[in-house]
Amino acid sequence: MYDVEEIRHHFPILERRIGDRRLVYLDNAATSQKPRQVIEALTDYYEHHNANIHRGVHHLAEEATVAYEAARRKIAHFLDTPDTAGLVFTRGTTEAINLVAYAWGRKFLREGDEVVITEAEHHSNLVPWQLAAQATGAKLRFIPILEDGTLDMEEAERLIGARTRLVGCIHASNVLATINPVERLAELAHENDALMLVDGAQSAPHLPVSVEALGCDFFACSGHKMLGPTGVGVLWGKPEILEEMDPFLGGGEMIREVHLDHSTWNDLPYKFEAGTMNVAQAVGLGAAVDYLESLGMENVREHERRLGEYAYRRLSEIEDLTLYGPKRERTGIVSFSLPDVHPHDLSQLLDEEGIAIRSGHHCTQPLMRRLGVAATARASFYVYNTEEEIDALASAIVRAREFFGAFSGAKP
Amino acid sequence: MYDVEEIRHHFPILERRIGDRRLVYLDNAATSQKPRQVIEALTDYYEHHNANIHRGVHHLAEEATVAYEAARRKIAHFLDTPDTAGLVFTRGTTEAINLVAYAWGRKFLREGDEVVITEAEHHSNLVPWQLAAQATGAKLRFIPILEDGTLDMEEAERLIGARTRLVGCIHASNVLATINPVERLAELAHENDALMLVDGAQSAPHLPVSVEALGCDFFACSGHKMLGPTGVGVLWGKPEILEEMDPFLGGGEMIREVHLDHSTWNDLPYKFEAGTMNVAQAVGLGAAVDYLESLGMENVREHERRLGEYAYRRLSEIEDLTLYGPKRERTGIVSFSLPDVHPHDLSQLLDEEGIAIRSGHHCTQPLMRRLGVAATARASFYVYNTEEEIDALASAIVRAREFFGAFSGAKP
Amino acid sequence: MMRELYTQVIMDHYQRPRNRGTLEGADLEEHLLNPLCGDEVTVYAHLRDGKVADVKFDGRGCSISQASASMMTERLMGRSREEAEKEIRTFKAMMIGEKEFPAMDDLAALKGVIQYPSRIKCATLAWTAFQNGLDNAEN
Amino acid sequence: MMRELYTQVIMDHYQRPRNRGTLEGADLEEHLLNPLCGDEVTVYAHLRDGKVADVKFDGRGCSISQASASMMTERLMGRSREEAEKEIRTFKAMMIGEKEFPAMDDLAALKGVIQYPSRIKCATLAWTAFQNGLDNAEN
Ligand SMILES: Cc1ncc(COP(=O)(O)O)c(C=O)c1O
Ligand SMILES: Cc1ncc(COP(=O)(O)O)c(C=O)c1O
Repeated sequence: MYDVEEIRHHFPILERRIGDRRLVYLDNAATSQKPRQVIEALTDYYEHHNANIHRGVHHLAEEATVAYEAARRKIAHFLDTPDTAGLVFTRGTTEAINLVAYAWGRKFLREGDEVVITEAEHHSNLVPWQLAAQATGAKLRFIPILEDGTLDMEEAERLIGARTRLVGCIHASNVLATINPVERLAELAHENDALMLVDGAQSAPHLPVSVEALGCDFFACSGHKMLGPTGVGVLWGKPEILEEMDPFLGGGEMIREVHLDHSTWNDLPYKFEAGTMNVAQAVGLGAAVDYLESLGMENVREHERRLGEYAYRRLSEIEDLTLYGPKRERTGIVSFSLPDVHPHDLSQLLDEEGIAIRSGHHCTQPLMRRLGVAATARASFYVYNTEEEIDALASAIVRAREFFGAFSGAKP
Repeated sequence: MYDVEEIRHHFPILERRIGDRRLVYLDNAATSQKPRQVIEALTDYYEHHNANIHRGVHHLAEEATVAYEAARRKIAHFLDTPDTAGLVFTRGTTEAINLVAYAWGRKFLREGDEVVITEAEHHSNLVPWQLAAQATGAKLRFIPILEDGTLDMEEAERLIGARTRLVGCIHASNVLATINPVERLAELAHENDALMLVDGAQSAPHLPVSVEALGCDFFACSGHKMLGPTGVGVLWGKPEILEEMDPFLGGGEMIREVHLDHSTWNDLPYKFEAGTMNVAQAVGLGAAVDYLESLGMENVREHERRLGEYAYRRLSEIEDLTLYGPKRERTGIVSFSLPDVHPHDLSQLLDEEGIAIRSGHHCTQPLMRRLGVAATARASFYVYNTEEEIDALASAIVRAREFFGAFSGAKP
Repeated sequence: MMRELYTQVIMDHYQRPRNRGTLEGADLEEHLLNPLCGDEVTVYAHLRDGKVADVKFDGRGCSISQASASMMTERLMGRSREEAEKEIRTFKAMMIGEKEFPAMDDLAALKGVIQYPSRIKCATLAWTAFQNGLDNAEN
Repeated sequence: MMRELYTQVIMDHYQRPRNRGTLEGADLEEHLLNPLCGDEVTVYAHLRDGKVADVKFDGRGCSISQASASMMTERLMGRSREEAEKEIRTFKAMMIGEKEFPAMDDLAALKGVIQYPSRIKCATLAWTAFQNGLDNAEN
């Protein structure tokens, strides 16, 4: 069924060599590689249909508009919502969350209001709220994580209350490999007349997602992490909520009537799409979603669950290696550290063997502080990764450890 | 020297046929077509180098970072500034201007302050200032245009004064084909301790631009109008001014230290580049700028000046046709209308002959009101257009006029 | 092929529009602008005994938007509110290809517009305005 | 090839850092974080008679950042302020390929870093911190 060898053939970059080694790309949580189908959709768009959309009555403009709106419908379908009116194209998750923090936050947050997020948020779902809080006088509250990296839901129940206006949470963690109970958080939010925002940057690429089933009010994700081009992402929001919000960016397309002294706004989703949009990238993301649906998101999830567990097991066997996050119900991410080898040095040594992993704070500095580290190493898997690649990872880690051990037993 | 036939071979879309006609693409002010060199740069990026930038220590991440930063340097060079620290990637002109309207406007504008722009602005350089004015209590003032479409500079001198905090102006008009004296406006602004923002969406693609020579503080332009991909543009700003501004979007990469309760910001330009950027698109824009520089911007300007004048002359010969904008010193744009044929109907009839022009308000509703029309038709030229295409345009307009005239002499 | 869009019927309605003008003291008066092109239309109606007793339109725009408005006034004149709403729904369904165009009616001339998605908004402009007007006249 | 980056000299400075620690009542104390990876360093110095009388560093990070900090302390100890600033400028010029590395010095071990742009910031972290510290100590 799920034929990983066939899938690998769709990804030209997997033929790259790093020095004399085959590329082993395990940095998918940072960004994914692109299948031929997506690259060709971009080329086809530029070579045959490129035009500015919505305002032209010539053939190319019609074709480009149709392609762009078809991509919107595909993505709405992928996220399991009929609301194309609620589906706004952005540059990525970060812009999507900022859009909410500006257009909803600046309008509705007041002194004394609270925004509840978690200790494990990516900076993308923390810094925009810090800025919004500063501008409005609202306060941020943080749901802590338990020792195994899962959310402290008892504390969540205490924190979400009458003052809460919005709850924001990563659906899946880019460090801990957790999948958070955002459905339950959405219930808690709604019981308190607050809104629920889900940062789906690490879920939409990897799990079947239904924004309806999650019960959230906003959902954000990034195209580049789900086989799509860079420079595109989406914000989905309940249309009736988007309707009440102020506009965010001003400019062409998002307007209805413009006078020198005032303007009125276009219908959803156009009200939030100012200026010439990332048309080719939206079309490319449509092709990525087609590709993912052809694999089946259930199969993608199963493949990665298996890889994640296999990696967890293989890496646990390495002496002194610390693994972060829970033992079970993991996504295809493993974050880890070695006492004697700094993550930077580790990834450099791995790179020498063609293995690309990430090291650093993964844009989660508060979480790093909570874990008591400055940085971790992280390997993250996607549709084209294999158990052999994980074996290569494990033995390269062992070699790196031996290499550093060879110089001395003394710790820095 | 400037071999338009050779240039045309670089643009795959020019081989498109519309029905049985060759495509005549005269909608370049809306968006430009892309040369093979740009499309290949994108493909090469995705097939060989794609990775998330700045934070990775593996080969692909290094290569992607180098490619992205090389694109930044190319564009800085293209705009004739050594300040790569002042060169921020955005989605396009619209996002660039909104960035200033939020990060500078919301911080520094006060009740009683004035922002002076023109009657001929694109909605992109009007609506963001309406929103900023609303949020801060500042007022907008408008430099009027004279009958021939040029700016009323006497009125400009009166309007720009002690209350002025920022002057904003399109460098070249997307409707009137004017090139505005933004250098002089910058002087007036600076004499009054105000800043100068130039909307270069219609100049950077078509004229040699030196932000230093213009003397402006901010300059914005869009990649998709200058042979580059959709989804990328730049804001250039004087680093010392960008430094003083608040951040705009919050998230990864734009931060230095993130704590739960506060954060500090990264150095320029990264302070304004939150989240995963449009990396492939920036690289593509770098390739577009390489292509334009290989043609030579002086040559591009000369080619379009010639086409603009030729079109102005050919269209003047058509009975009852009204042309907008000045007679001389035009860019490669002609906006016009016919009394009996609505611009929409005209462009549809032209499309039948494979000729793509634009009709509508061109995102300049206040300018349309000033010109006393609801919409105009617009043909706009670029590096690959020819006099034969303009001949085809002129005869198609004549035929459209005859077609509508055939039904009746009565005007609607 | 495309010149077929501009049929004699459309050009006739465009150049000799029916019920063009304004209505003093109209029960329904609704202005709508097509933000994509700047075309605008205002529709007026007297509503009497639950019926559209008189209807007029005014505005400026392309042949499609103006001809469609003209046809609409003919179509809605004398109809009950419910009938008018049904006509509008049916017309919109035709314009997105979900319903057939009536064979023996001027409206059939608008069939060609379906192929040009950007022009569909031109054709539906007056109809949407009228529906908005009915909604607002309700309160 | 890459393992050449991790020379005996670098590993020695990393695992047996010189002048690691803090200085009580330092005239110069400056903390700097590499936002790209979370590495951090704090540099301390006593400045006496226009000279760097004592210098220490503290922090956590990769072998390159810590070894470079260790080498820096050796390099700056006892220098006049002007000499120290010149050392820092020279080192930064070496790290962007504008100057040659000194042949007979531990610093030469950092030459390999040039090939890895993302690691250059690791190597310069302590040096930048020290320069910032000198700037601030001026006032
Ligand atoms: C003069 C002018 N300013 C701004 C813009 C907006 O550019 P973009 O839509 O690429 O953001 C345009 C193009 O539409 C323009 O012509
Ligand atoms: C959980 C999470 N949220 C948000 C983001 C930000 O996404 P982007 O950088 O595409 O805006 C990321 C990825 O970096 C992420 O992992």
